[in-house]
Amino acid sequence: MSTRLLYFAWVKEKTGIAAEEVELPRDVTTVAELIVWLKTRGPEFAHAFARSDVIRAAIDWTHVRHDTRIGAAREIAFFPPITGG
Amino acid sequence: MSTRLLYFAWVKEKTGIAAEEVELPRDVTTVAELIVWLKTRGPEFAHAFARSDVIRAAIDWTHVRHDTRIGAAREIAFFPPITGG
Amino acid sequence: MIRVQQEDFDIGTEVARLRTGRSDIGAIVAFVGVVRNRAGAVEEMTLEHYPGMTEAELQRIEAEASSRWPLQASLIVHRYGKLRPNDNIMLVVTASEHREAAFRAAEFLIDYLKTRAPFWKCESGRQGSRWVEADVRDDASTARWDDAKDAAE
Amino acid sequence: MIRVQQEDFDIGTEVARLRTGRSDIGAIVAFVGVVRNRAGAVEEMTLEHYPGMTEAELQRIEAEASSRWPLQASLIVHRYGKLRPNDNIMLVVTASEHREAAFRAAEFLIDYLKTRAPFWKCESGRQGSRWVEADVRDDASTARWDDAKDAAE
Repeated sequence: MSTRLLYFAWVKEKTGIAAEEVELPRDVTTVAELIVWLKTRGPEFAHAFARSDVIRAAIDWTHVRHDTRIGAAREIAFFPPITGG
Repeated sequence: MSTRLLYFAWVKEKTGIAAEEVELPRDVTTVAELIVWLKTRGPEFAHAFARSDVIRAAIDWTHVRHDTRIGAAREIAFFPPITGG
Repeated sequence: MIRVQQEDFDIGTEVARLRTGRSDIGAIVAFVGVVRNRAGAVEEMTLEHYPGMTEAELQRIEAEASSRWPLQASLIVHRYGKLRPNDNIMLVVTASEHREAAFRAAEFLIDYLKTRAPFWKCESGRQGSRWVEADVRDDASTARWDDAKDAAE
Repeated sequence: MIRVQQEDFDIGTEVARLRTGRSDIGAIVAFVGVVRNRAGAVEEMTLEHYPGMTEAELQRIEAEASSRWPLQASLIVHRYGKLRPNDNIMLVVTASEHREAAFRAAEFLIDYLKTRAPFWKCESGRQGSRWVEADVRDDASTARWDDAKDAAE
Protein backbone atom coordinates (compact mmCIF):
# COMPACT_ATOMS: atom_id res chain seq x y z
CA MET A 1 0.00 0.00 0.00
CA SER A 2 1.42 3.38 -0.97
CA THR A 3 1.37 6.49 1.17
CA ARG A 4 0.88 10.02 -0.05
CA LEU A 5 3.58 12.43 1.11
CA LEU A 6 3.06 16.19 0.98
CA TYR A 7 5.57 19.01 1.48
CA PHE A 8 4.77 22.65 2.16
CA ALA A 9 6.48 26.05 2.24
CA TRP A 10 10.31 25.84 2.42
CA VAL A 11 10.20 22.06 2.87
CA LYS A 12 8.54 21.89 -0.54
CA GLU A 13 11.00 24.37 -2.03
CA LYS A 14 13.96 22.34 -0.77
CA THR A 15 12.69 18.91 -1.79
CA GLY A 16 11.48 20.35 -5.06
CA ILE A 17 8.34 18.24 -4.71
CA ALA A 18 4.83 19.18 -3.56
CA ALA A 19 3.36 15.68 -3.40
CA GLU A 20 4.31 12.09 -4.17
CA GLU A 21 3.10 8.53 -3.64
CA VAL A 22 5.70 6.28 -1.99
CA GLU A 23 5.98 2.70 -0.76
CA LEU A 24 7.34 3.03 2.76
CA PRO A 25 9.98 0.47 3.85
CA ARG A 26 8.61 -2.01 6.42
CA ASP A 27 11.02 -0.87 9.13
CA VAL A 28 9.72 2.75 9.00
CA THR A 29 7.08 2.78 11.75
CA THR A 30 7.20 6.34 13.18
CA VAL A 31 7.34 9.85 11.76
CA ALA A 32 10.91 10.21 13.07
CA GLU A 33 11.95 7.04 11.25
CA LEU A 34 10.25 8.27 8.09
CA ILE A 35 12.29 11.49 8.27
CA VAL A 36 15.52 9.50 8.69
CA TRP A 37 14.60 7.43 5.65
CA LEU A 38 13.59 10.49 3.58
CA LYS A 39 17.00 12.07 4.22
CA THR A 40 18.64 9.10 2.46
CA ARG A 41 16.70 9.74 -0.73
CA GLY A 42 19.04 12.41 -2.10
CA PRO A 43 20.80 15.70 -1.28
CA GLU A 44 17.65 17.79 -1.67
CA PHE A 45 15.86 15.65 0.93
CA ALA A 46 18.90 15.65 3.21
CA HIS A 47 18.90 19.45 2.93
CA ALA A 48 15.14 19.87 3.43
CA PHE A 49 15.13 17.69 6.57
CA ALA A 50 18.54 18.77 7.93
CA ARG A 51 16.95 20.69 10.81
CA SER A 52 14.48 17.91 11.47
CA ASP A 53 13.63 19.30 14.93
CA VAL A 54 11.88 22.31 13.38
CA ILE A 55 9.92 20.23 10.85
CA ARG A 56 6.28 19.71 11.73
CA ALA A 57 4.22 16.74 10.58
CA ALA A 58 0.56 15.86 10.10
CA ILE A 59 -1.00 12.46 9.49
CA ASP A 60 -4.33 12.43 7.71
CA TRP A 61 -4.96 16.15 8.45
CA THR A 62 -4.03 15.95 12.13
CA HIS A 63 -0.91 17.43 13.75
CA VAL A 64 1.36 14.71 15.14
CA ARG A 65 4.63 14.51 17.04
CA HIS A 66 7.69 12.83 15.57
CA ASP A 67 7.29 9.82 17.85
CA THR A 68 3.80 9.10 16.49
CA ARG A 69 3.37 5.72 14.82
CA ILE A 70 2.45 5.93 11.15
CA GLY A 71 0.04 3.01 11.27
CA ALA A 72 -2.38 2.97 8.35
CA ALA A 73 -1.73 6.61 7.41
CA ARG A 74 -2.88 7.49 3.90
CA GLU A 75 -1.44 11.01 3.83
CA ILE A 76 1.59 12.37 5.69
CA ALA A 77 2.58 16.04 5.40
CA PHE A 78 5.80 17.83 6.36
CA PHE A 79 6.05 21.57 6.83
CA PRO A 80 7.74 24.38 8.81
CA PRO A 81 6.09 25.90 11.88
CA ILE A 82 2.83 27.57 10.95
CA THR A 83 2.73 31.31 10.24
CA GLY A 84 -0.90 31.99 9.37
CA GLY A 85 -3.36 34.38 10.96
CA MET B 1 -24.02 83.84 40.60
CA SER B 2 -26.49 81.14 39.66
CA THR B 3 -25.64 77.51 39.07
CA ARG B 4 -27.19 75.26 36.48
CA LEU B 5 -28.54 71.98 37.87
CA LEU B 6 -29.29 69.01 35.62
CA TYR B 7 -31.13 65.78 36.40
CA PHE B 8 -31.05 62.59 34.34
CA ALA B 9 -32.88 59.26 34.04
CA TRP B 10 -34.98 58.40 37.12
CA VAL B 11 -33.62 61.37 39.05
CA LYS B 12 -35.17 63.57 36.37
CA GLU B 13 -38.41 61.58 36.41
CA LYS B 14 -38.71 61.92 40.16
CA THR B 15 -37.88 65.62 40.40
CA GLY B 16 -39.99 66.31 37.34
CA ILE B 17 -37.29 68.71 36.13
CA ALA B 18 -34.55 68.26 33.52
CA ALA B 19 -32.65 71.49 34.16
CA GLU B 20 -32.89 74.63 36.28
CA GLU B 21 -30.86 77.66 37.29
CA VAL B 22 -30.59 78.12 41.05
CA GLU B 23 -28.91 80.45 43.53
CA LEU B 24 -27.16 78.12 45.96
CA PRO B 25 -27.26 79.09 49.66
CA ARG B 26 -23.88 80.28 50.95
CA ASP B 27 -23.57 77.40 53.42
CA VAL B 28 -23.79 74.79 50.64
CA THR B 29 -20.14 74.08 49.83
CA THR B 30 -20.02 70.38 48.85
CA VAL B 31 -22.07 68.09 46.64
CA ALA B 32 -23.32 66.25 49.75
CA GLU B 33 -24.53 69.53 51.27
CA LEU B 34 -26.21 70.43 48.01
CA ILE B 35 -28.12 67.13 48.08
CA VAL B 36 -29.25 67.79 51.66
CA TRP B 37 -30.47 71.23 50.62
CA LEU B 38 -32.20 69.92 47.47
CA LYS B 39 -34.16 67.41 49.60
CA THR B 40 -35.74 70.35 51.49
CA ARG B 41 -37.16 71.81 48.29
CA GLY B 42 -40.29 69.64 48.22
CA PRO B 43 -41.55 66.06 48.33
CA GLU B 44 -40.49 65.27 44.76
CA PHE B 45 -36.89 66.28 45.56
CA ALA B 46 -36.99 64.42 48.89
CA HIS B 47 -38.17 61.36 46.92
CA ALA B 48 -35.62 61.72 44.10
CA PHE B 49 -32.70 62.03 46.52
CA ALA B 50 -33.97 59.62 49.20
CA ARG B 51 -31.32 57.01 48.33
CA SER B 52 -28.64 59.65 48.08
CA ASP B 53 -25.85 57.03 48.29
CA VAL B 54 -26.73 55.68 44.83
CA ILE B 55 -26.94 59.15 43.23
CA ARG B 56 -23.95 60.08 41.12
CA ALA B 57 -22.83 63.65 40.48
CA ALA B 58 -20.79 65.55 37.91
CA ILE B 59 -19.43 69.09 38.07
CA ASP B 60 -18.78 70.80 34.75
CA TRP B 61 -18.79 67.47 32.85
CA THR B 62 -16.51 65.64 35.26
CA HIS B 63 -17.53 62.83 37.62
CA VAL B 64 -17.15 63.87 41.28
CA ARG B 65 -17.63 62.30 44.68
CA HIS B 66 -20.17 63.65 47.16
CA ASP B 67 -17.44 65.17 49.32
CA THR B 68 -16.19 67.32 46.42
CA ARG B 69 -16.32 71.07 46.96
CA ILE B 70 -18.60 72.91 44.57
CA GLY B 71 -16.31 75.91 44.19
CA ALA B 72 -17.05 77.95 41.06
CA ALA B 73 -19.09 75.18 39.40
CA ARG B 74 -21.28 76.41 36.58
CA GLU B 75 -23.10 73.12 35.94
CA ILE B 76 -23.85 70.33 38.40
CA ALA B 77 -25.61 67.15 37.28
CA PHE B 78 -27.27 64.36 39.28
CA PHE B 79 -28.00 60.93 37.89
CA PRO B 80 -28.23 57.20 38.69
CA PRO B 81 -25.31 54.86 38.06
CA ILE B 82 -24.46 54.72 34.38
CA THR B 83 -25.88 51.93 32.19
CA GLY B 84 -24.55 52.69 28.72
CA GLY B 85 -22.47 50.57 26.42
CA MET C 1 -12.39 59.68 17.08
CA ILE C 2 -15.67 59.68 18.97
CA ARG C 3 -19.26 60.23 17.85
CA VAL C 4 -22.56 60.36 19.71
CA GLN C 5 -25.55 60.02 17.42
CA GLN C 6 -29.14 58.88 17.02
CA GLU C 7 -28.64 57.27 13.62
CA ASP C 8 -27.40 53.76 13.10
CA PHE C 9 -23.84 53.12 11.95
CA ASP C 10 -22.43 50.69 9.41
CA ILE C 11 -19.57 48.57 10.74
CA GLY C 12 -17.99 47.98 7.35
CA THR C 13 -18.02 51.68 6.46
CA GLU C 14 -16.56 52.72 9.81
CA VAL C 15 -13.75 50.17 9.70
CA ALA C 16 -12.96 51.05 6.07
CA ARG C 17 -12.77 54.76 6.92
CA LEU C 18 -10.45 54.12 9.88
CA ARG C 19 -7.87 52.25 7.84
CA THR C 20 -7.97 54.30 4.65
CA GLY C 21 -4.56 55.13 3.24
CA ARG C 22 -2.57 53.36 5.96
CA SER C 23 -0.27 50.37 5.57
CA ASP C 24 1.03 50.21 9.15
CA ILE C 25 -2.06 48.49 10.60
CA GLY C 26 -1.77 44.76 11.27
CA ALA C 27 -4.78 44.15 13.49
CA ILE C 28 -8.25 45.64 13.74
CA VAL C 29 -10.70 44.80 16.51
CA ALA C 30 -14.32 45.91 16.24
CA PHE C 31 -16.89 45.51 18.97
CA VAL C 32 -20.61 46.04 18.46
CA GLY C 33 -23.02 46.23 21.39
CA VAL C 34 -26.53 45.17 20.39
CA VAL C 35 -29.98 45.52 22.04
CA ARG C 36 -30.71 42.04 23.30
CA ASN C 37 -34.29 40.89 23.68
CA ARG C 38 -34.13 39.29 27.11
CA ALA C 39 -36.78 36.55 27.10
CA GLY C 40 -38.76 38.47 24.49
CA ALA C 41 -39.75 41.06 27.12
CA VAL C 42 -38.09 44.13 25.63
CA GLU C 43 -39.93 45.94 22.86
CA GLU C 44 -38.04 49.18 22.99
CA MET C 45 -34.98 50.61 24.69
CA THR C 46 -34.50 54.33 25.16
CA LEU C 47 -30.98 55.59 25.71
CA GLU C 48 -30.76 58.91 27.48
CA HIS C 49 -27.44 60.71 27.74
CA TYR C 50 -25.83 63.92 28.98
CA PRO C 51 -24.91 65.94 25.88
CA GLY C 52 -21.57 67.65 26.32
CA MET C 53 -20.36 65.48 29.17
CA THR C 54 -20.81 62.33 27.08
CA GLU C 55 -18.49 63.64 24.37
CA ALA C 56 -16.02 64.92 26.98
CA GLU C 57 -15.91 61.54 28.75
CA LEU C 58 -15.56 59.55 25.53
CA GLN C 59 -12.69 61.79 24.47
CA ARG C 60 -10.97 61.33 27.83
CA ILE C 61 -11.42 57.55 27.63
CA GLU C 62 -10.06 57.41 24.09
CA ALA C 63 -7.05 59.57 25.02
CA GLU C 64 -6.36 57.30 27.99
CA ALA C 65 -6.42 54.20 25.73
CA SER C 66 -4.05 55.87 23.26
CA SER C 67 -1.64 56.66 26.08
CA ARG C 68 -1.65 53.04 27.28
CA TRP C 69 -1.38 51.16 23.98
CA PRO C 70 0.29 51.89 20.62
CA LEU C 71 -2.85 52.47 18.56
CA GLN C 72 -2.80 53.51 14.92
CA ALA C 73 -6.43 54.56 15.13
CA SER C 74 -9.51 54.20 17.30
CA LEU C 75 -13.19 55.00 17.10
CA ILE C 76 -16.08 55.08 19.54
CA VAL C 77 -19.62 55.54 18.22
CA HIS C 78 -22.47 55.50 20.75
CA ARG C 79 -26.13 55.90 19.88
CA TYR C 80 -28.90 57.48 21.93
CA GLY C 81 -32.68 57.69 21.54
CA LYS C 82 -35.15 54.91 20.86
CA LEU C 83 -33.78 51.52 19.88
CA ARG C 84 -35.35 48.13 19.29
CA PRO C 85 -34.08 44.57 19.79
CA ASN C 86 -31.23 43.72 17.44
CA ASP C 87 -30.41 47.40 16.89
CA ASN C 88 -26.82 48.51 17.29
CA ILE C 89 -26.06 50.44 20.48
CA MET C 90 -22.39 51.17 20.19
CA LEU C 91 -19.27 50.49 18.18
CA VAL C 92 -15.66 50.46 19.30
CA VAL C 93 -12.87 49.96 16.77
CA THR C 94 -9.15 49.81 17.53
CA ALA C 95 -6.30 49.39 15.06
CA SER C 96 -2.73 48.55 15.94
CA GLU C 97 0.33 46.81 14.55
CA HIS C 98 -0.32 43.76 16.70
CA ARG C 99 -3.48 42.08 17.90
CA GLU C 100 -2.63 42.19 21.59
CA ALA C 101 -2.77 46.01 21.78
CA ALA C 102 -5.91 46.17 19.63
CA PHE C 103 -7.74 43.66 21.85
CA ARG C 104 -6.66 45.14 25.16
CA ALA C 105 -7.49 48.70 24.06
CA ALA C 106 -10.92 47.68 22.75
CA GLU C 107 -11.81 45.98 26.02
CA PHE C 108 -10.50 48.91 28.01
CA LEU C 109 -12.60 51.38 25.99
CA ILE C 110 -15.77 49.33 26.50
CA ASP C 111 -15.17 48.76 30.20
CA TYR C 112 -14.52 52.43 30.85
CA LEU C 113 -17.34 53.60 28.66
CA LYS C 114 -19.76 51.38 30.59
CA THR C 115 -18.96 53.02 33.91
CA ARG C 116 -17.98 56.56 32.88
CA ALA C 117 -19.89 57.68 29.79
CA PRO C 118 -23.19 59.19 31.01
CA PHE C 119 -25.79 57.00 29.30
CA TRP C 120 -28.89 55.48 30.89
CA LYS C 121 -31.01 52.70 29.45
CA CYS C 122 -34.76 52.52 29.91
CA GLU C 123 -36.41 49.32 28.69
CA SER C 124 -40.08 49.18 27.77
CA GLY C 125 -42.24 46.18 27.02
CA ARG C 126 -45.61 44.68 27.85
CA GLN C 127 -44.94 45.06 31.57
CA GLY C 128 -44.30 48.80 31.30
CA SER C 129 -40.95 50.54 31.37
CA ARG C 130 -38.04 50.46 33.80
CA TRP C 131 -34.61 51.99 34.11
CA VAL C 132 -31.96 49.32 33.72
CA GLU C 133 -29.92 48.88 36.91
CA ALA C 134 -26.16 49.15 36.77
CA ASP C 135 -24.32 45.85 36.75
CA VAL C 136 -21.77 45.66 39.57
CA ARG C 137 -19.66 43.47 37.27
CA ASP C 138 -19.11 46.55 35.10
CA ASP C 139 -17.42 48.34 38.00
CA ALA C 140 -15.25 45.28 38.56
CA SER C 141 -14.36 45.18 34.85
CA THR C 142 -13.28 48.81 34.99
CA ALA C 143 -11.35 48.33 38.24
CA ARG C 144 -9.15 45.62 36.74
CA TRP C 145 -7.47 48.25 34.54
CA ASP C 146 -6.57 50.31 37.60
CA ASP C 147 -4.95 47.24 39.11
CA ALA C 148 -3.06 46.60 35.89
CA LYS C 149 -1.76 50.16 35.93
CA ASP C 150 -0.73 49.96 39.59
CA ALA C 151 1.06 46.69 38.95
CA ALA C 152 2.95 48.19 36.03
CA GLU C 153 4.10 51.20 38.00
CA MET D 1 -18.81 28.65 10.10
CA ILE D 2 -15.40 28.58 8.45
CA ARG D 3 -14.22 29.58 4.98
CA VAL D 4 -10.86 29.41 3.21
CA GLN D 5 -10.73 31.56 0.10
CA GLN D 6 -8.58 33.59 -2.24
CA GLU D 7 -11.07 36.47 -2.60
CA ASP D 8 -11.31 39.35 -0.19
CA PHE D 9 -14.17 39.53 2.31
CA ASP D 10 -16.33 42.43 3.42
CA ILE D 11 -16.48 42.85 7.19
CA GLY D 12 -19.86 44.58 7.19
CA THR D 13 -21.45 41.91 5.01
CA GLU D 14 -20.04 39.06 7.08
CA VAL D 15 -21.17 40.54 10.40
CA ALA D 16 -24.62 41.33 8.98
CA ARG D 17 -25.02 37.77 7.72
CA LEU D 18 -24.01 36.30 11.07
CA ARG D 19 -26.64 38.20 13.04
CA THR D 20 -29.53 38.06 10.57
CA GLY D 21 -32.85 37.20 12.15
CA ARG D 22 -31.51 36.85 15.71
CA SER D 23 -32.42 38.93 18.73
CA ASP D 24 -30.46 37.01 21.36
CA ILE D 25 -27.07 38.55 20.47
CA GLY D 26 -25.80 41.28 22.78
CA ALA D 27 -22.15 41.50 21.77
CA ILE D 28 -20.25 41.00 18.52
CA VAL D 29 -16.47 41.01 18.29
CA ALA D 30 -14.79 41.12 14.88
CA PHE D 31 -11.07 40.80 14.32
CA VAL D 32 -9.35 41.54 11.02
CA GLY D 33 -5.74 40.57 10.37
CA VAL D 34 -4.12 42.84 7.80
CA VAL D 35 -0.90 42.63 5.74
CA ARG D 36 1.38 45.13 7.38
CA ASN D 37 4.09 46.84 5.43
CA ARG D 38 7.01 46.50 7.81
CA ALA D 39 9.28 49.48 7.09
CA GLY D 40 8.01 49.59 3.52
CA ALA D 41 9.96 46.43 2.69
CA VAL D 42 7.05 44.13 1.83
CA GLU D 43 5.60 44.41 -1.64
CA GLU D 44 3.73 41.13 -1.73
CA MET D 45 2.84 38.35 0.66
CA THR D 46 1.96 34.87 -0.56
CA LEU D 47 -0.04 32.66 1.76
CA GLU D 48 0.32 28.96 1.11
CA HIS D 49 -1.92 26.47 2.88
CA TYR D 50 -2.77 22.78 3.11
CA PRO D 51 -6.18 22.33 1.46
CA GLY D 52 -8.28 19.85 3.37
CA MET D 53 -6.31 19.99 6.58
CA THR D 54 -6.84 23.76 6.83
CA GLU D 55 -10.60 23.36 6.78
CA ALA D 56 -10.43 20.41 9.17
CA GLU D 57 -8.30 22.38 11.66
CA LEU D 58 -10.44 25.50 11.47
CA GLN D 59 -13.54 23.40 12.10
CA ARG D 60 -11.92 21.75 15.11
CA ILE D 61 -10.84 25.12 16.49
CA GLU D 62 -14.31 26.59 16.03
CA ALA D 63 -15.94 23.56 17.68
CA GLU D 64 -13.54 23.89 20.61
CA ALA D 65 -14.42 27.58 21.06
CA SER D 66 -18.14 26.78 20.98
CA SER D 67 -17.66 24.14 23.66
CA ARG D 68 -15.82 26.60 25.91
CA TRP D 69 -18.02 29.70 25.58
CA PRO D 70 -21.75 30.29 25.02
CA LEU D 71 -21.57 31.60 21.46
CA GLN D 72 -24.64 32.45 19.39
CA ALA D 73 -22.55 32.39 16.23
CA SER D 74 -18.97 32.44 15.02
CA LEU D 75 -17.12 32.79 11.76
CA ILE D 76 -13.56 32.28 10.59
CA VAL D 77 -12.54 33.43 7.10
CA HIS D 78 -8.91 32.96 6.08
CA ARG D 79 -7.48 33.96 2.72
CA TYR D 80 -4.65 32.36 0.77
CA GLY D 81 -2.71 33.32 -2.36
CA LYS D 82 -1.04 36.61 -3.21
CA LEU D 83 -1.77 39.58 -0.97
CA ARG D 84 -0.42 43.10 -0.80
CA PRO D 85 0.11 45.55 2.10
CA ASN D 86 -3.17 46.67 3.63
CA ASP D 87 -5.01 43.63 2.23
CA ASN D 88 -7.15 41.60 4.61
CA ILE D 89 -5.68 38.25 5.65
CA MET D 90 -8.29 36.84 7.97
CA LEU D 91 -11.51 37.60 9.77
CA VAL D 92 -12.81 36.17 13.03
CA VAL D 93 -16.27 37.10 14.28
CA THR D 94 -17.89 35.92 17.49
CA ALA D 95 -21.38 36.73 18.78
CA SER D 96 -22.63 36.11 22.27
CA GLU D 97 -25.09 37.46 24.83
CA HIS D 98 -22.29 39.14 26.74
CA ARG D 99 -19.05 40.78 25.67
CA GLU D 100 -16.80 38.69 27.89
CA ALA D 101 -17.54 35.43 26.03
CA ALA D 102 -17.33 37.13 22.64
CA PHE D 103 -13.91 38.64 23.42
CA ARG D 104 -12.43 35.51 24.98
CA ALA D 105 -13.66 33.28 22.16
CA ALA D 106 -12.34 35.63 19.46
CA GLU D 107 -8.89 35.71 21.04
CA PHE D 108 -8.91 31.96 21.51
CA LEU D 109 -9.80 31.40 17.84
CA ILE D 110 -7.00 33.67 16.65
CA ASP D 111 -4.40 32.22 19.01
CA TYR D 112 -5.24 28.65 18.03
CA LEU D 113 -5.49 29.44 14.37
CA LYS D 114 -2.02 30.99 14.44
CA THR D 115 -0.38 27.81 15.71
CA ARG D 116 -2.66 25.09 14.31
CA ALA D 117 -4.14 26.13 10.96
CA PRO D 118 -1.61 25.11 8.27
CA PHE D 119 -0.80 28.43 6.61
CA TRP D 120 2.65 29.73 5.69
CA LYS D 121 3.53 33.29 4.77
CA CYS D 122 6.18 34.18 2.21
CA GLU D 123 7.08 37.87 1.96
CA SER D 124 8.60 39.37 -1.16
CA GLY D 125 10.10 42.79 -1.69
CA ARG D 126 13.11 44.49 -3.18
CA GLN D 127 15.45 42.22 -1.23
CA GLY D 128 13.91 39.05 -2.63
CA SER D 129 11.54 36.71 -0.88
CA ARG D 130 11.63 34.87 2.42
CA TRP D 131 9.42 32.56 4.45
CA VAL D 132 8.21 34.31 7.57
CA GLU D 133 9.51 32.64 10.72
CA ALA D 134 7.08 31.53 13.38
CA ASP D 135 6.77 33.86 16.35
CA VAL D 136 7.41 32.02 19.61
CA ARG D 137 4.96 34.42 21.24
CA ASP D 138 2.20 32.73 19.24
CA ASP D 139 2.95 29.42 20.94
CA ALA D 140 2.85 31.18 24.30
CA SER D 141 -0.48 32.80 23.39
CA THR D 142 -1.94 29.41 22.53
CA ALA D 143 -0.52 27.77 25.65
CA ARG D 144 -2.29 30.21 27.96
CA TRP D 145 -5.64 28.64 27.01
CA ASP D 146 -4.37 25.21 28.06
CA ASP D 147 -3.41 26.65 31.42
CA ALA D 148 -6.81 28.26 31.75
CA LYS D 149 -8.49 24.95 31.05
CA ASP D 150 -6.29 23.06 33.51
CA ALA D 151 -7.02 25.65 36.19
CA ALA D 152 -10.75 25.30 35.61
CA GLU D 153 -10.72 21.52 35.86
